[in-house]
Amino acid sequence: MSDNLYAQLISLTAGTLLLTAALIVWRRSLRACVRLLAIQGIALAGLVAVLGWHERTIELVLVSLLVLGLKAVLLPLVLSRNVLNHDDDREVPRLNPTASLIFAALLTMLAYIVCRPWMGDTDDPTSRAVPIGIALVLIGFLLLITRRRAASQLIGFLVLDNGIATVAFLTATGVPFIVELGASLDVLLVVLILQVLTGRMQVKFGGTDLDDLTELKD
Amino acid sequence: MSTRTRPDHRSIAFGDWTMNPVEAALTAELLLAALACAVAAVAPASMRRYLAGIATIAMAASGIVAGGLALSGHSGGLWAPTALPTVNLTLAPDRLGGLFIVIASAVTLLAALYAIGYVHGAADSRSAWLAFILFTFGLQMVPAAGDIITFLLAWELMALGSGVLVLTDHRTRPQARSAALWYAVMTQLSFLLILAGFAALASVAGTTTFDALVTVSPTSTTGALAFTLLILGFATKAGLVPLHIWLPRAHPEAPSHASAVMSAAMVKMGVYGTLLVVLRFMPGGPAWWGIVLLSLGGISAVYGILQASVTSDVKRLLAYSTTENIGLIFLAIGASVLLASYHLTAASQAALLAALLLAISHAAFKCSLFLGAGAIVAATGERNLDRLGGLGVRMPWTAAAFGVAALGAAALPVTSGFVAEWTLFQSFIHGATRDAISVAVALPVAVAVVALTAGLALVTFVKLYGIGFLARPRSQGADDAHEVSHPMRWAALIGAGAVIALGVFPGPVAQVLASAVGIGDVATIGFGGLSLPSLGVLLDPMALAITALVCALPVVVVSALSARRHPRRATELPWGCGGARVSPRMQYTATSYAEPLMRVFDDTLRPEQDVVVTHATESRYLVAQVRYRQKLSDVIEVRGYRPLLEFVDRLGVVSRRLQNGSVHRYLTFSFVALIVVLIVVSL
Amino acid sequence: MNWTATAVALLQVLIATLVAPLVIGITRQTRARLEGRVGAGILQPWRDLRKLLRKETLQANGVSWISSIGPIVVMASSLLVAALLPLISTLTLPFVPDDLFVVVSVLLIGTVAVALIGLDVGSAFGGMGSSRHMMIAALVEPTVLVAVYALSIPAGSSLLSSIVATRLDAPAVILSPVSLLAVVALFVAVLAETGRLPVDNPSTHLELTMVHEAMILESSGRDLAWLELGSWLRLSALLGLVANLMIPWGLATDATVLALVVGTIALLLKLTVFAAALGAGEVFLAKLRLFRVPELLAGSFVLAFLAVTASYLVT
Amino acid sequence: MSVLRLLQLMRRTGRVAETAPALPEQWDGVPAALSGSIQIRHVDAGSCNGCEIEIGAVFGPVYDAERYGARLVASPRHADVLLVTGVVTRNMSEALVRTVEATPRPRLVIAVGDCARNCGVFADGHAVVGSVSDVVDVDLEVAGCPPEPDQIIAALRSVTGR
Repeated sequence: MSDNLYAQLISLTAGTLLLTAALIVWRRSLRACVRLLAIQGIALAGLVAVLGWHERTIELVLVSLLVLGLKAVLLPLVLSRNVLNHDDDREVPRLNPTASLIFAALLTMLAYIVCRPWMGDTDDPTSRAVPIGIALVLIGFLLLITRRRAASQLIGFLVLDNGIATVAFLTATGVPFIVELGASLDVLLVVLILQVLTGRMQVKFGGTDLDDLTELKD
Repeated sequence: MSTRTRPDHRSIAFGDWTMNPVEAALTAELLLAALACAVAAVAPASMRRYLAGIATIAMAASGIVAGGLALSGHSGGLWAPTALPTVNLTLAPDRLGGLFIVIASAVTLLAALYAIGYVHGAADSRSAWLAFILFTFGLQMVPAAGDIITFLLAWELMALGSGVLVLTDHRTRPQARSAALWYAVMTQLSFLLILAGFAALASVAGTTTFDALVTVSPTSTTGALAFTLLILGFATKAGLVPLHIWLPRAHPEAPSHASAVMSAAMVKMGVYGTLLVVLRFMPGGPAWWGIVLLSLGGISAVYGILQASVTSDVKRLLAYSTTENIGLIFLAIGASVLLASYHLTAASQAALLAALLLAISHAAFKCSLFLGAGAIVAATGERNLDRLGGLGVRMPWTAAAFGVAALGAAALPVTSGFVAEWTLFQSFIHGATRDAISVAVALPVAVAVVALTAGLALVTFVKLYGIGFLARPRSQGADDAHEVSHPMRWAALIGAGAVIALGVFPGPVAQVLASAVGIGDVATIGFGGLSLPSLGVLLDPMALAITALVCALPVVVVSALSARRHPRRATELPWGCGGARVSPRMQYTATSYAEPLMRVFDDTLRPEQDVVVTHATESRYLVAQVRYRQKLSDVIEVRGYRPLLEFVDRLGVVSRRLQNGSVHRYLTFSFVALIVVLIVVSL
Repeated sequence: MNWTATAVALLQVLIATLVAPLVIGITRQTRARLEGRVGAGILQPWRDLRKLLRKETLQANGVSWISSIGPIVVMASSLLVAALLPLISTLTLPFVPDDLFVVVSVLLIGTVAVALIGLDVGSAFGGMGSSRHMMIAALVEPTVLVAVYALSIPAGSSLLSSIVATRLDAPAVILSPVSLLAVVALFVAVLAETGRLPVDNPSTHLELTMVHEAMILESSGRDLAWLELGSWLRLSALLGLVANLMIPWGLATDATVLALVVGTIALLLKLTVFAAALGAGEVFLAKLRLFRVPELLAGSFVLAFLAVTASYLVT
Repeated sequence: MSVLRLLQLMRRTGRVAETAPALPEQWDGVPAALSGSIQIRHVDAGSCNGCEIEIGAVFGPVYDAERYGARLVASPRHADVLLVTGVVTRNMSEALVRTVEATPRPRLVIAVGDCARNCGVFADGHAVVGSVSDVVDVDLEVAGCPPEPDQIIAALRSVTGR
């Protein structure tokens, strides 16, 4: 495909990744967050697919399908089950959305600044999109820090993972298929375990507010 | 101060007609200042305000002439020897100094004119007039100073005079004393810092004349030290956060003509000093200077306007808005330094021009606003917006002047404030670069800060005008208000006229300002519009106004036609859901108007609110009375200064142990000191 | 050249004024159809205006001249905005650039006029609406300026016309994350500025939920007509701007008759689509609580800010 | 309710508005200004809320009075027509007079329901001042306790002429 179109698609998918991350910080409703996460997964898969198409490597295309299946369908489904199986899906974050949004913006800027030295002034679209991956990682951390409910902790964790994956794909242009497979399975495993845990917490304490866990320390 | 022309000039007797014009004007000003003091001292109480007022006006007029001459590039000045050898007192304003002399003198002139109609009681006393004259004189001498000593002397004269003025009403208003105390402490702090900064400069330059200070390199350690000290000192005088603390206390307490000069002109001396540092002493400062000034200004702008938007005391509100405007000016200067350090010359010059435009525009509208506030207080006896209202129909002239000035403060077209912020914004847009991270990060943040400030300023001044002058009076005092005397309304109206004039014909104004700081390409286009060729941008407010009128014309015509068939009919009631006449107490007050903002920003403002509900004795389901109290105190004062002062107190208690009054101990102290000195010397 | 540009601007004002009520008509009609109604037809706003101009105007005692001049100021500011914005052509008036900052300030004149009208009445509702209105206006401003700042960086100028022109020359810019983020942010800001859902509900009858309505509760006859038409015109002009930023095609770049005709038709089509979309969208939205609005605006601000970040630091 | 489900609902329901009945003959007292568009302010002078329910139906999707150019507004300053329901009680009589006074001319007052026309079942109750016409001048009347939405719509259409 033409380089121009390639650059367009890369920046489009990367932009979608960043946008969805920002929106996840913005929204309070967990359902909406899960939906956004699914969109993010699609964007990530699209990114990988574009890379694969550009490099003409069938492996990357397979990986993109895997990513699509896992991050855009499977994980959101699992999460939404957890969200739906108890009625209130409102997150009450520690930091009010306005402030955390501003934080997210600053983090993104930080990501761009730290990337700049080894990004250089290359016109290569992939290296241009790297900071967005870093920003995703940072925003994922922000979510992990500021969110209370276990489910949104998971969401933060997944945003973080998406960020790592983005960086990996863009810099190494594709971790080997097997590695990606392993990583994805790890993620799936983690999510499922946390799933079970939150389920048990739900049953035991009737709530998954992690602040309550401080009482479990001894 | 005995005056003699500098030897290197034609040495001629004093008062000779062939004198250099700047010298002539400055001499005239000195003489008129002395005359004014004499008049104020000897004039009978009944005539004092007229005679002293006119004398002050004359002094200010000569100041305008002197400043204008210096601004138009005439060199020359006065020179007087002191007891110390090689130390001379010099008054030799350059173009920039001339500009600030003009600002100071013009504001003084309006304030003096206003004072003729305004002062009474304590403010009309001999001491108050002397203080006012010395204050304004010192104010005009600061930018005229040509060496450190003169600068500091004038600075101190200015500080002392204004300090006395803050104390004017101390008999009737106890808060005036604490305000004066805060003011004195902060202003002396600023004096010390400036003194230290100048000392650092002079220690390298080896002399005290400004022209010789240029030898200091901005990147050297001394340069950095001097910059830090001087900027801190000037920022204190300019009332920047977190050193603004004296401003919202002192301005409201001083009589309004004094607070107008303090707010519109005196704090500008902080700006002038900063410009001296970054333009004259150490031009081409490093990027971090820009960052420092930028962040100092940005924080002050947002914090100041935020406090102003939730304050209900008219003069306190205006004081906070001063912090905001000076913050914007510093932000512009910072942007200019930052951009210049990356060789983005055009954008940097635009930012500098914006700073100067902001300065004169603020002088114009804030002068008029404070004079208007004084008129309000004089007419109603109220300073609290919550008890004002309906003044628009009662004092139409003041309302007109105040409204125009408020438009200027809100930076709406076609006022001076609008042009200034437009220029600032242009410099931001065209300073956009990818090559310098600090610029790339600073500019968008600056845009956001300026935008938020502009938005909040809009709320603030809509509140100020709408609650104060529209709707129906909320207290008896406001109901009985009448238009103020002619000198007062004319002073305010002239200020408002300046706001419009500067806004409609920015081209020539900008060219003069540009010449003051040696900026090349500023042009006038259209009907006195402003154009910055190097940025390729232009703005012609007059053309904008004409277009607006063309657009409004059909609307007016249709309205007139419809009015002919269906004339306006007066009803005695506004719609109140069919109820009886809605009482003024049902109106929104300033406090309730700011309530949404208070809620949005309560993490920053930390208001103390409490609601006390007293129930009826019969049943606690019936409410007898609900009392709502809201106290808003300056966060920085509560969190920052109070702990500091307590710490100092504790220190004082501890140190008392050292001196128990026994002579022996004191002798021991001095003995130890002597020994130490000897050892040090011997090393 | 100058005179043709002026003529084009006046033509633009004329068309925008004629279209503005229809835009409102289309949104209401779409909404009605989606609610299973028949709807009053897209000409209804025009009928309402005609009627208002043929009614008498009431003025309560004790209100100042603001109440009678204000509506004309509001209308004039909206007309001026319509003249400045690049709606059917990218030509700009002589000496009056369609500079972003100028346009925003002209909009703000209208905002302030309405707010003062609300306060002038001296009833509780007016003050309430005015205070909320100004709070929203204050918080919207950063979004607007930063968003258009982001858009102006690729164009290297803050003139809206040249921003649109650059997008016309290089459509690839439109899909870049920078412009996507910025346009979304700008759109949210436009919704807030023009008092549409989810910020303000233009069809509410409950005084306590009102923002814009509460301020004009006291106006009648032609005052009301100007206030309504002014706000409609402002909505159409800003929608037109957003439309031209998203779909710049069809915009006239020179003053030939053909180009202008094409530009006009394109504008009409775009406005129809956007108005219908707006109406349809509002069916799915509920009004936000007043103190959730700042969150929405902060969100849009962050989008704009991200846009600037991206546009700066990505080469 | 999620967007998708809302969309499905819309598709299933389609148009619920009934087809418009024949246009009643234009009432001859209509001011020229009001043809084609009337804004309505509803005043409850002391009704049993039966008429309110019917008025609610009139502006609901089924009868959809908006298609005839009639719209409810929040302030009498915006209104051309006042729909007054119920007997005029002592507490409401002054408010009713003020509301009529607050409406710019040309304006119409429509008394809706029997109580508004002749106090209906509340006649000579102790809190009742009288019918609407005893307090303000009435231009149109709609009979019925409560009147059918069709009748109210007919009255409105006889004003708008659509």
